[in-house]
Amino acid sequence: MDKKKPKKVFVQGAIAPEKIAQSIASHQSKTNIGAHSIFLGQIRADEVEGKTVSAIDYSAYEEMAENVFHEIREVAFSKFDITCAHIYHSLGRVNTGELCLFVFTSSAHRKIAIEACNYFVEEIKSKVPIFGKEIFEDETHQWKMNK
Amino acid sequence: MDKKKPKKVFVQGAIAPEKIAQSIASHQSKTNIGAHSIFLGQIRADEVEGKTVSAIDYSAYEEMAENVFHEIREVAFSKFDITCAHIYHSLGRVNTGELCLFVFTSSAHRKIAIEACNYFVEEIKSKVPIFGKEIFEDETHQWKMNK
Amino acid sequence: MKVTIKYFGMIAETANKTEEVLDVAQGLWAMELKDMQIKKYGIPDPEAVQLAINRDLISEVELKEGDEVAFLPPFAGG
Amino acid sequence: MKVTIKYFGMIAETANKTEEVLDVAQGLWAMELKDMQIKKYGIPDPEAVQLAINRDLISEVELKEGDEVAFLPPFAGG
Repeated sequence: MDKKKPKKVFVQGAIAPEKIAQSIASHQSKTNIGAHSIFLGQIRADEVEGKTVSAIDYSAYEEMAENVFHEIREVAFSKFDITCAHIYHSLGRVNTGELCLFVFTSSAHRKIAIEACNYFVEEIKSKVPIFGKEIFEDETHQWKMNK
Repeated sequence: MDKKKPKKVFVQGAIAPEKIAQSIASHQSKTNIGAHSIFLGQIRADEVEGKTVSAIDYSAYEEMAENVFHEIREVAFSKFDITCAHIYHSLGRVNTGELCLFVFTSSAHRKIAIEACNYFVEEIKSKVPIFGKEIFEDETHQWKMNK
Repeated sequence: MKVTIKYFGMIAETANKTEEVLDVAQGLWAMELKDMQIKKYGIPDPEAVQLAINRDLISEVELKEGDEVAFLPPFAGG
Repeated sequence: MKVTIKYFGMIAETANKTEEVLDVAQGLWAMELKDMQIKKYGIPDPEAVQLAINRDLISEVELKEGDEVAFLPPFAGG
């Protein structure tokens, strides 16, 4: 049932730690869950040729991205016996130290929750049209790309 | 540095979602972190011969457990390039739907954070002298064991 | 026939636009359109540019009236 | 010589105690003590019982005065 609901993935700006606590708390009524796996992406203050990243400005091909997120969910629910899965990704500016990605999977058993979480993270990194502009302290920038 | 501090792992009763948010928030000043991996154990309302689990009452050989947690940390920090790692486990009664285990690892890169988190979970399950009494709704009980 | 082109990230920056509608020849292939626009705007590293036609990652296709063609630089989510 | 014995979980429940100090023969091996106590209290599934001597999981050792011997049922953390 959970997988049928259309899900809004993108959030404006950084993801607040309180949002994560709320997501966790809202699963305490689901007593068939034994394990949650969570992945969080945080903006690193990388150094590039003597300049330090101070933020990433995320943009996306939103309509396509929402489709791809939906497909990833469908495949994940067919591959893994998870009870639920939630994904949030930032758009706009996210400063170093702040969170830009929140993946949350739950299952009766730990290995399934963990494998599903990893699957989501890898799929999101490789398949979703999200673009990141790394902004340096002097407001110059370079474009990030996933390896 | 983080790994040298003696860490208190056991907490009385369930682990609150707010504690997880606080842990996450306290890492936002560490701008060398790019990825966090979190595992949460939640009490399932398992059915056993027609009776439903309503809580697990955890006990431990605490002095030995703290040593084992410390050894697991030492090995994990030597195996994985993580910036920090935190473990919390409940003692006493934890009701179904509540959290009994919180493992939190952080690294510059996602694969390291994820692998280290899994390592902690497996090590904790197999090596730490923690005991769990599954309490049914009628207050009878059976002893849990990890597979 | 008219097609809508969308540019994202580094490509939008280079082309200095995020969207345009072009009137192109009937039967034009997506890859041909890609080559045209890459030359026109001097988009660097063309091999790293992926096309999405009507939100699907395909490029070996003949364009149709009203298609939405997106020029996508390398992904950087997460 | 005196050794302190600790019981945990299901074993403590079966023995109906969590700790006792026993006066045992010099040179007693840990495994011998295990067998004695398992018989005495009728502890089920002896193969699943692990011993920790002074907080280390070992059992192939001769006991010494003052040792702390823990009887541990299967672990259930997490």
